[in-house]
Amino acid sequence: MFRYFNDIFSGLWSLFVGMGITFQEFFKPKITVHYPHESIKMTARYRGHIELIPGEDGQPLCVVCGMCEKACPSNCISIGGEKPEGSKKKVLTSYRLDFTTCSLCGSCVDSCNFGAVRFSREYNLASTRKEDYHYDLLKRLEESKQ
Amino acid sequence: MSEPIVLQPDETFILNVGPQHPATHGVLRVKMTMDGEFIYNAETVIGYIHRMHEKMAENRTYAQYMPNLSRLDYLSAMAYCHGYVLAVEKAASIEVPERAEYIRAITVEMNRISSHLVWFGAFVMDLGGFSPLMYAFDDREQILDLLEAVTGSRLTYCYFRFGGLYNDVDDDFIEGTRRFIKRMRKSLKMYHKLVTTNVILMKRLIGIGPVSVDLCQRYGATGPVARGSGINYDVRRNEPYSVYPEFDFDIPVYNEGDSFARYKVRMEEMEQSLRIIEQGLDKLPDGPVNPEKKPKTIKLPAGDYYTAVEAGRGSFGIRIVSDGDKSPYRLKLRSPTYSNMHLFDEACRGMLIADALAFMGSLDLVIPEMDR
Amino acid sequence: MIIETVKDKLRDLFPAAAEPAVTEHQAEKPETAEAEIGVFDCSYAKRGYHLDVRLAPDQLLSAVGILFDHGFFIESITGVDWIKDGQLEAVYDFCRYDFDLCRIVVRTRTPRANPILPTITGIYSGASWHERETHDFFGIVFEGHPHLIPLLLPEDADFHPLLKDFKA
Amino acid sequence: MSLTLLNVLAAVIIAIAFVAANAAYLVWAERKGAGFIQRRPGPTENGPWGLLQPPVDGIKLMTKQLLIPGGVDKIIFVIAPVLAMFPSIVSFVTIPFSDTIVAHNINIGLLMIFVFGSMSAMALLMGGWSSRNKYSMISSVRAVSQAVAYEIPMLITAITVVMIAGSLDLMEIVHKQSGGFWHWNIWPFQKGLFNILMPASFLIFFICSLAETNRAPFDLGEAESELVAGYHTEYSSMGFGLFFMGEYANIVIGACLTTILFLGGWDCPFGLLPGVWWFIVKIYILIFTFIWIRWTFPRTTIYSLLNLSWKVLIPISLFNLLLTAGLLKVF
Repeated sequence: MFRYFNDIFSGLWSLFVGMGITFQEFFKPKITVHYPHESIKMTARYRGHIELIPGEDGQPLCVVCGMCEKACPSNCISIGGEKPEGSKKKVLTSYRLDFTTCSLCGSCVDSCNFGAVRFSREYNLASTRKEDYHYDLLKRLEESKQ
Repeated sequence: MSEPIVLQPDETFILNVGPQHPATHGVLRVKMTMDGEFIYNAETVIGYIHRMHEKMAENRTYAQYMPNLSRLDYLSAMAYCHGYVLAVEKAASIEVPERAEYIRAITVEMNRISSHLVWFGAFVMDLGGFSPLMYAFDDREQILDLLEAVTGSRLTYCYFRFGGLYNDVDDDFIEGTRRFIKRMRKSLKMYHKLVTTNVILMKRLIGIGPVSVDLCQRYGATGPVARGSGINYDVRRNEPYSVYPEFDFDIPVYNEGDSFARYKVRMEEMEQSLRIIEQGLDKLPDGPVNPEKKPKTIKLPAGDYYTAVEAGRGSFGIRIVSDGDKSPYRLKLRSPTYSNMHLFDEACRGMLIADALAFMGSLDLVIPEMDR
Repeated sequence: MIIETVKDKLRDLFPAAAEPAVTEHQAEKPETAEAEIGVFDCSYAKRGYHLDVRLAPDQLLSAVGILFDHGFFIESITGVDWIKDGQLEAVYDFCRYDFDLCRIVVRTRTPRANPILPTITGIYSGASWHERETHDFFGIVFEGHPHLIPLLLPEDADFHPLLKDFKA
Repeated sequence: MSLTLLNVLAAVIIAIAFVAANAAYLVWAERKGAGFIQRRPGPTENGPWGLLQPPVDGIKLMTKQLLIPGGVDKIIFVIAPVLAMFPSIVSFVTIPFSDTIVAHNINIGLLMIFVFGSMSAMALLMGGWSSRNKYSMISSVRAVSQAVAYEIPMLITAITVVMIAGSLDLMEIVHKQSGGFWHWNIWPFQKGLFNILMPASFLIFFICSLAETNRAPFDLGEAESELVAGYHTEYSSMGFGLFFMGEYANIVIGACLTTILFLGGWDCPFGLLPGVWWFIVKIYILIFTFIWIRWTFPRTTIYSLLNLSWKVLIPISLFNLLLTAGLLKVF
């Protein structure tokens, strides 16, 4: 009999304790970010899709060695380069990233010995078409210069 | 529900729980043969998001396979990466700087807390309480923010490298983590007051879904499921790896074997993880996080290697069979939920559907990890 | 030490002639067609397990029975396709819950053309899914398995993707 | 005669408007309340503080296609949502909001509300049964056993109050409690009799009205993590909308009844200025408690719910009934 009432009262008490906690939470300030109206700044190490780093002359630092292409687990990078007449170094002619298959692992950035690629801070990416994610990073670099 | 229930096999109907059902957290399907609200028999159907990670391994180099590990268990990705890098390092005899090992342990434990927090929220939501999920996610956000600042990613970290780390932690991280430990201790107290001692929750969990030691042994259950059944088994203790022997922490074990025991094990594990992180931050040595000389391409000597680590849900094992090439000959991932879920079929017989779903929640399922 | 007890028990399975040397075996040549049979000690630090048990399919059940009696739990079952040898290997991992750490790997080989192994679901119920998975991936038929239908692959799958000659 | 009919008709229309407005804005209040408890703002986008959310939701629901799945029992399937809404509207006719604001006071008003209140379980049964869905069927069976289990303690506690007031007339019950909060039925000292169980009675009545309205932690019929959506799994468009509004209308009824029976209706706690505003304040405090409870607790199971009813609520309420009867006889 004692246990019966004890169960009822302790049970009821635990319910009141719980209600007390949610009541306190009710008056605490809100913690959510109201997204389209405000947004959080990305951290310095945020891994967006990759982009080319411009050198001092504005040209990409890439020497078309193809290490990133090889390192990529999902084969989403394809680069092209050619050796202009009279030049010793190869020049990058195209750097295509298929972002639909990229898993943002960073192998390409790791593997680059020339510091030519980095992560961008892009995170507001949305589209209904697959083709929108086939990036031409060289074009992107030129656009960013303007 | 102590007395056994006699079920009438000729008056049953089949209830398809899943693949899309609010309680299955992903695409798990359980074909339940029901007698009224009682489960007569259950057959779990998995494989809806099977991606054949093991075949992928055979076509990639060891380094290229790294991102796959984060995609097994998206909630505690760090521990799976840890298992993989440990396996490869062991086989290829790569030395790891001490600082890197400490940072690995710290981040893995933080990830374990975040994984348990998701489980906590989702589990209470399975039981019908919605607010604890939001509080848990609030705390989890703090962890994710800290980890994002270090690794650059919130979920699929891909932070470890063979022999070291992707990059070093900074003072902000250490300070932020200390702040977080204080905050988390307070929140855990709040969870205990709000949820653990709640009479409705106790009524729903105590005595529900008993898992015996024998059942664990036959199905190979590990992690909190085994520890809730009185089995003192934690890979961090039984087979110490990394720098875990340096830490002073307890393995919570409960003998009841019911859902509430599993619940308490996980709640206490969070506290123990906080202790590990705290000690790790205190002991964190200076030095590099990557070895000075790293082999360019990793090739393992022929043979087969087995490594187990304690992931958020139990013992995660990885078996690499190498033939000396730069990609594995065969790579087997032993995921803990796979074994833990398997015992559901046998254990849930005779349960009410509401209890069975609470039981399923207490097993802490992550479907991508199970399906691999 | 449990490891000694189990080792002795397992050695009893093998006829005296096949009793191997106690020395560590050379795992660097596992591709040999004549895979040795016996119980081998392994370096835990290097391999991650203590005992490597290689046996013929008909010895499997009794070996697994011994392990069950000694309180081992099943970690996983998997296969390896040794295409050069024309054999499929099934690998069973066992471990113990207590601090008397002992990891045991049981391997057995079956011809690739007609891979049949006995099921161990009678001893370890949890082997059911592992065997179904191995059947999915390698096509090894576990005789006596109560419900050998595809688990991870689609229900109408008739291919075995982890075979080395599988082409998608 | 015709005047009375007109009166009732007007009352019904006003009741419908009141119920609909309440139901719509209670959804908003619930979402806001849930948001605040969970430390987020709740609906904010439509209008100031998201106040335009309910009408927008209503338009959305009404423009959706009304799906009737193949194989359902069509007539019952269509009637069920209407039946879920109808009793609460009718119940409003007899609820006195103040001395003067009452559509049609019936001298057995309490009985009438209970009669119509028990019909809502019928609606759930019909909706669940006709849906041809296993989840819905389990849910409807649950809903009925729950309703049966909880109507008994609710009625017994109501009878206790009726004995104290000596009338089934809701007006009369409120009048008996007038003159300050210490006269309310929730307190143990009523008219010289010291009935210590009256606060417990209030609690029992409140719990029962939670269970009667299928609110968390007793929302077993809906139980979204077990039974998907329970009895309204197969309903779309306004069919679902009516079930949804019916739930909130029932909450309002439950709060009104609790206020009238235990909290002195439209009486001011300090004996000043009695009026409809006090009634409104009281019911909204109760409704807030409903919402607050929902977002705090996990759900019970069917057997612990029935255990609670048969092993705790019914014995205590029965004991209270006997005690009250004895005390009334003695004093």
